[in-house]
Amino acid sequence: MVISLMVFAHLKPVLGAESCSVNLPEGATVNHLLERLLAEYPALREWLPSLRVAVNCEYAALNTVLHEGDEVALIPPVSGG
Amino acid sequence: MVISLMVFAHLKPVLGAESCSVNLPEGATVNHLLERLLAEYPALREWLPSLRVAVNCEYAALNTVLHEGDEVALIPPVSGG
Amino acid sequence: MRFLTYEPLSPEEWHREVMDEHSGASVEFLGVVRRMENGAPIEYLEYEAYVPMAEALLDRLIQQAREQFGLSKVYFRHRLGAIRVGEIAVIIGVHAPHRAEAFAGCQFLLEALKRDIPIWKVGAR
Amino acid sequence: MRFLTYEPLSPEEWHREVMDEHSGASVEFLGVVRRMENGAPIEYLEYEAYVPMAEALLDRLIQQAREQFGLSKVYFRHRLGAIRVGEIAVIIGVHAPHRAEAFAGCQFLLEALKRDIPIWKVGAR
Repeated sequence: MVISLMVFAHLKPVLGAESCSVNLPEGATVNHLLERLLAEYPALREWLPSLRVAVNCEYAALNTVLHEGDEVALIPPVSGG
Repeated sequence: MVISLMVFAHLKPVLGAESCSVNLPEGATVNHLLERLLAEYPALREWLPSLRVAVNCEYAALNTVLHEGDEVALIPPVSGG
Repeated sequence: MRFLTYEPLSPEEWHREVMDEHSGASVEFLGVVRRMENGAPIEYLEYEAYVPMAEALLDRLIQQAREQFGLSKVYFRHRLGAIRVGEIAVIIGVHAPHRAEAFAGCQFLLEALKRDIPIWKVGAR
Repeated sequence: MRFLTYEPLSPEEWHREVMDEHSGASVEFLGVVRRMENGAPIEYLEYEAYVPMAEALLDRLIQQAREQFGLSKVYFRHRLGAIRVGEIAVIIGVHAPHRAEAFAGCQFLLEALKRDIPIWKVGAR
């Protein structure tokens, strides 16, 4: 299945893009996606402790199962206001 | 000595006036004044637990010594805002 | 009278105040007369004050709040006399470097008003 | 966009909101860009957001604040893009029956913004 990945703020240079498509096996979770991304972008590791992940505009747990077409966003610490 | 006494809000009907002069012996304290007023206006007693006294626009303790010309105010619970 | 007035209050004067460049937070409180007072509908609330004492205490209180919370500006107005439902009885506005001091400073002034400043609701009609 | 905008913010729209007759307290917070950012003078701060998620979270958050604090009105605007020193980045205004709920509701929204809403300062110049 294919999910779309979005990246914001200070994470953009880490992944070198604002968004991309990622091919994952059926049943893959948020955690599987992060492992895949860490293998490809080792610099992402230092962001992990403060990183949150949103699936379809909702914060999601690591064990959330992804589905075809999901919009997944990597959310670094927010700083609005 | 003579002090001037001011009364506010719901205390006005208790004393029947907004202000008056009170003659006190030299060395009289706020407490002496209150005793004098209680003797004259027994209805003041129910206000005592919540009453504060100001001398010359400052909240004052019961043992504050009064002086000729002092402006003393009886301050019932405030309710501004 | 600097802080008390018998005239209608509007926050416009406060809204025109420019913020200091080191202040990032502005907090404003408006207290407005409500329709229901002690369970019954009213048209007006009436306030009186021991004016010289209230003014002197407010002056000192505002100085204290400025120092304690690092407020760069403070606006404080309380109306006296008859105030109609929906009209403003009190305005407290503050500017501060950060949000925490701005909220704390504004609430400090409001709580001190409610506790210590000789102003009274003396009637409703 | 209901809560986010790339246009300059002004609290005037909020100031024109009439208060419900059962509300006696209005609290407004303005967050303004300060001259010093991380110890250095700046001219602008730049903000970006994950707009659809921020809008959805804000909508739910404001509903929650209305219920939890009994707020009769809530106004929330956050500006995105380049914001000059002295300009407003965020406005949060609330009306409530009493002062405690008004302050608590406004601060609840502000703290939730700072913690959860996907908006970022992405640069200063």
